[in-house]
Amino acid sequence: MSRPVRLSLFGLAGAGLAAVLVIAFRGLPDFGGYQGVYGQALDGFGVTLRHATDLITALNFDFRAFDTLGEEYILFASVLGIALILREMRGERAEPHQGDAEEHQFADASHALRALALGLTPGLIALAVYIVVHAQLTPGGGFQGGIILGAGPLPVFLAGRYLRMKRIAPHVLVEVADALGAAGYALLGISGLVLTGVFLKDALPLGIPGHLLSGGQMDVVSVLIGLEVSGAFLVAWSEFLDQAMVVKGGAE
Amino acid sequence: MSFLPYAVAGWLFVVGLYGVVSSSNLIRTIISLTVVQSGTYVLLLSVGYVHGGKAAIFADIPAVSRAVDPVVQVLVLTDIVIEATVTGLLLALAVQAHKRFGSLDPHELRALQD
Amino acid sequence: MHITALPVAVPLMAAALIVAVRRWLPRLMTDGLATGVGVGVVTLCALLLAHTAHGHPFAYWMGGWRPTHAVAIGISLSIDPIGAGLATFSALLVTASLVYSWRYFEAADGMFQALMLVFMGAMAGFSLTGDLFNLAVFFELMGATAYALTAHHNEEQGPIQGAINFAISNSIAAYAIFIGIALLYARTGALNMAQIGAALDHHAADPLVLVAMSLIFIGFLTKAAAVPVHFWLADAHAVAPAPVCVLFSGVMVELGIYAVARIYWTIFAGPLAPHADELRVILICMGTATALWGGVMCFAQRHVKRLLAFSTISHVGMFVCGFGLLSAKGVAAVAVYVIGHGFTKAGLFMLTGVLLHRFHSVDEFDLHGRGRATPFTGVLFAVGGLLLSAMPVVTLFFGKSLLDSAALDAGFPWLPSVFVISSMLTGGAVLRVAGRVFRGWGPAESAEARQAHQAREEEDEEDAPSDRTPLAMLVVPALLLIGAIVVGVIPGAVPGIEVAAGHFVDHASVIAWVLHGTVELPHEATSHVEGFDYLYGAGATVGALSLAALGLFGRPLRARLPKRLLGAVSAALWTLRRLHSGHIGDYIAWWTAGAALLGGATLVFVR
Amino acid sequence: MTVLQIVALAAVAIGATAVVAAGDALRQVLVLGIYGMTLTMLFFVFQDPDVGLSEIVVSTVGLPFMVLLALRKVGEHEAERAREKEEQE
Repeated sequence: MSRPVRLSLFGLAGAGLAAVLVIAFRGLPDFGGYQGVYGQALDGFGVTLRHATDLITALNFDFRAFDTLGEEYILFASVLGIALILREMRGERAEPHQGDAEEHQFADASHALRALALGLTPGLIALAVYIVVHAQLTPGGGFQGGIILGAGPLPVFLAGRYLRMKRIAPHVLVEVADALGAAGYALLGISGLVLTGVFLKDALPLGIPGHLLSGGQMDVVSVLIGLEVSGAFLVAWSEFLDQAMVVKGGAE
Repeated sequence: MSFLPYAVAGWLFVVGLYGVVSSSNLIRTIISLTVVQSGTYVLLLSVGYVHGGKAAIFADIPAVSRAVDPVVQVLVLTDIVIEATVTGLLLALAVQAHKRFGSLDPHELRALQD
Repeated sequence: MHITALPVAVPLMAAALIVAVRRWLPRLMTDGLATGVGVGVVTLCALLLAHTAHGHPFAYWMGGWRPTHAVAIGISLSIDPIGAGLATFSALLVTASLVYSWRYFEAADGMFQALMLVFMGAMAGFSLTGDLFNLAVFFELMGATAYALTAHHNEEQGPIQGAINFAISNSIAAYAIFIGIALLYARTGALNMAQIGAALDHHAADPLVLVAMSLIFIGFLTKAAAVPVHFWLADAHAVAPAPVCVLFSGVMVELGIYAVARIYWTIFAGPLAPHADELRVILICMGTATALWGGVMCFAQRHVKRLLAFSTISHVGMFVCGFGLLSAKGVAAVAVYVIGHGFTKAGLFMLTGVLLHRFHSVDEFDLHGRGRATPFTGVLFAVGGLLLSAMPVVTLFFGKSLLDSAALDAGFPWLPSVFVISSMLTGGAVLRVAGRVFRGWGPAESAEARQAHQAREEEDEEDAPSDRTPLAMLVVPALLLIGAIVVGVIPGAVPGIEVAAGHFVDHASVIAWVLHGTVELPHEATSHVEGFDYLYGAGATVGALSLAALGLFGRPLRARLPKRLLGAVSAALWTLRRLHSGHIGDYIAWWTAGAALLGGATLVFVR
Repeated sequence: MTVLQIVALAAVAIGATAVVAAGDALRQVLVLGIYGMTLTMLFFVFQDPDVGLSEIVVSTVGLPFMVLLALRKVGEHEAERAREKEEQE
């Protein structure tokens, strides 16, 4: 279809869809007046049952942990897909140009700026670890912490040292971290099956609400997810980095 | 006024679709796709909001006080992870499409015309 | 049962472990490991099926979070024979496909096998879960894996474009599903399908419920590829590697139909029961359009994989009609048909892979007569064509006779003729290809030279055409085709499916066994094959053979037809083909139209 | 409904429109980042800090990095093609 035809078709269809949505949304409860049984049931006994003060984490890593298993594997499969799609093709060559990759566009950055950027890395990693292990207590958990952890080595890149970043986070290692995190989650579910007879059932002591090691398996799940997410995002980023920095040719 | 959040959610969905349909650059198509998806976040969270409710974190508030619905938040969290990863996958495809077709304009992608 | 969650967890874990060691694992071991896991999962699923088939559907609560006062706080796998059967079937096809691809291409360091295993786990989860949001999660997981697998041959244009169109269409479908879920959650405060169904039973079908249903339907029907949200399918199937197409056509698309049926009967059957007649008309219109559109486009193709893709669309039309009859018999018919079709189509795609492997082309004219070198492939291909036309006493035939009888029961006496046309067109197209490629019948040059380039460019990963076909690449499709013949005649199979379908559509009983664990199942199989079914079946096969002959030798005949008629037909066909432009913007414009139409139609007609 | 919520909702609606309407892809990435911020703000005023934290890490680190690298790769390609063209002429 030509562009005008396409846009006119969409004009009609989009208006129709908008009308359908508005008609449906009018049947929603008034904003702020929601009273669902699911949330109320959990608000009532989430803390008492799970000894986790962040109910979101309790839901994510325990009550609805099976969703999270699927979600982690979406991440895993997508990143595997990225690696598959961006794998080297015939006629491409991966050769870092010394001038381009070792000292790329930020090469002019002052030493102070570089030092600052490099100093960010340990800070980011510390923040990430904090967020991951406090999943059941405060907002955030394996996913948010995992991305920050994955972003840890990025300042090294931003400081203009791509190849050094690859040395800090070698491709093979981050991929293995990604895979082991994902496998570990499934294994945790199976170990629940073996120890308690039910898949994903918590076999660990619950601890005291508010304490670091409370909430049973939630801490373990959070760490595993943190591992997987940081590995996965690093794999994805370095695939894109490779494309942008070192892979040449292959164009038709 | 109480319809506003829902209207915004619907708007994001439709305007994002418009972006996808009208785009002449795959990377823009992909970015518009994330706008479509953000419509679902806004709808879910608006549905679960409770007037005067607190976040469902009971570190320093008594568990009896009103809290916003925690379930929708968990759904949105899953949704966000999906967004980030599927977008990454699509971007990888876009990079490859540019190598193979020499263009990111969907109009120039002509391998599959019937 | 203790093993309930393992069909999901085991393949996922195995996939991750394979990735962890993929750089150090020899190819042989990767293949062996993946296939072994596949066999294990098939066994696990079969155990679930055997357990439920004797009238014991059950809910398995993850993490032990059983519902309190009929409020589900965790996620359940709700296992019934239809879901367990589909899980078994999909695991079987993945395993077959893994064996087939042992020698098919240089799989990139275990990534292919890992993605196939994730796909297997995702399909098992999708078939078994009882939670609406969890269903959407597995929908996305299937999607993410499938997009990556589609683009496996990243050196060519087609796979990249096909994967992009597939990914964008299906992502938007998922967002529509999320909106639908949000609406239902706002109304009922539940995510477990049975619980939502129980909560909706007390409400009338107001606009919110109707739109939620339409959005969820259009979302899953995008995966199933119903007109007008089907465009991505032909693109993705034409370019994905053959072992992947086996799964796409054989079971992934059908899972979309399954989700729609499961959601309707568990969630919406209560409030919509008074409006079933109107809904039936809407769904059957959609199904008929899909069956005919797919059939015509199928017959008009020369790119063999694309031809098979459109034949899948045509069959999806029949499935939508079968579900749209909204009866137990309709569900049973679709279930039987899905098995027969899945085996047949899987076999045909594998045989097309053999052609690609041997001759580096899947263009019907390009391959003219060249298939004589591999006669066994030709025999199998022709058998596949006959099976697709639902020849009497094969599995598809039993499905179709059930479908016909369900259509007559529901008061649609014209619907069986649509099914016959669809069978004729799709079976005829495959038989035509068999005749041209493996016997050298008909002219070697097409009247129009389009598509040829595109089909030839599609290459195997190996460098030179090979003169021998690996044994596995012929044995596996042969076994699948045998499966397509015999499953229907196994004593008790078809009546068993009918009983299972009866339970599947029993809204109240599903809610009872999921939420309360009480099982009451009184249904019996009632239908039997009638005399006219054989007549219809034989008619469709004869029709397919004549259409194939017409396609091969009909050129002189065509010259005698009046010019004007010929012109009108080819103009109509040209328009239809132009719509399949490969432009993602076009597809999404059509998708929006489909969503608006389905939503609008339910709002206007169902009241 | 509080004023803050209304403001956040309006910002999100405007932000989304701006993302879709943005001229070239590079500018769109920038607007997308800002849009992510408005969404984060909305999630915080809706009392959803977990979601807000997720959104902020995805929209400020996770995605833009990938989009920018993809854009760089594509741009480099176009430069290369232009150079080849010049050489041929």
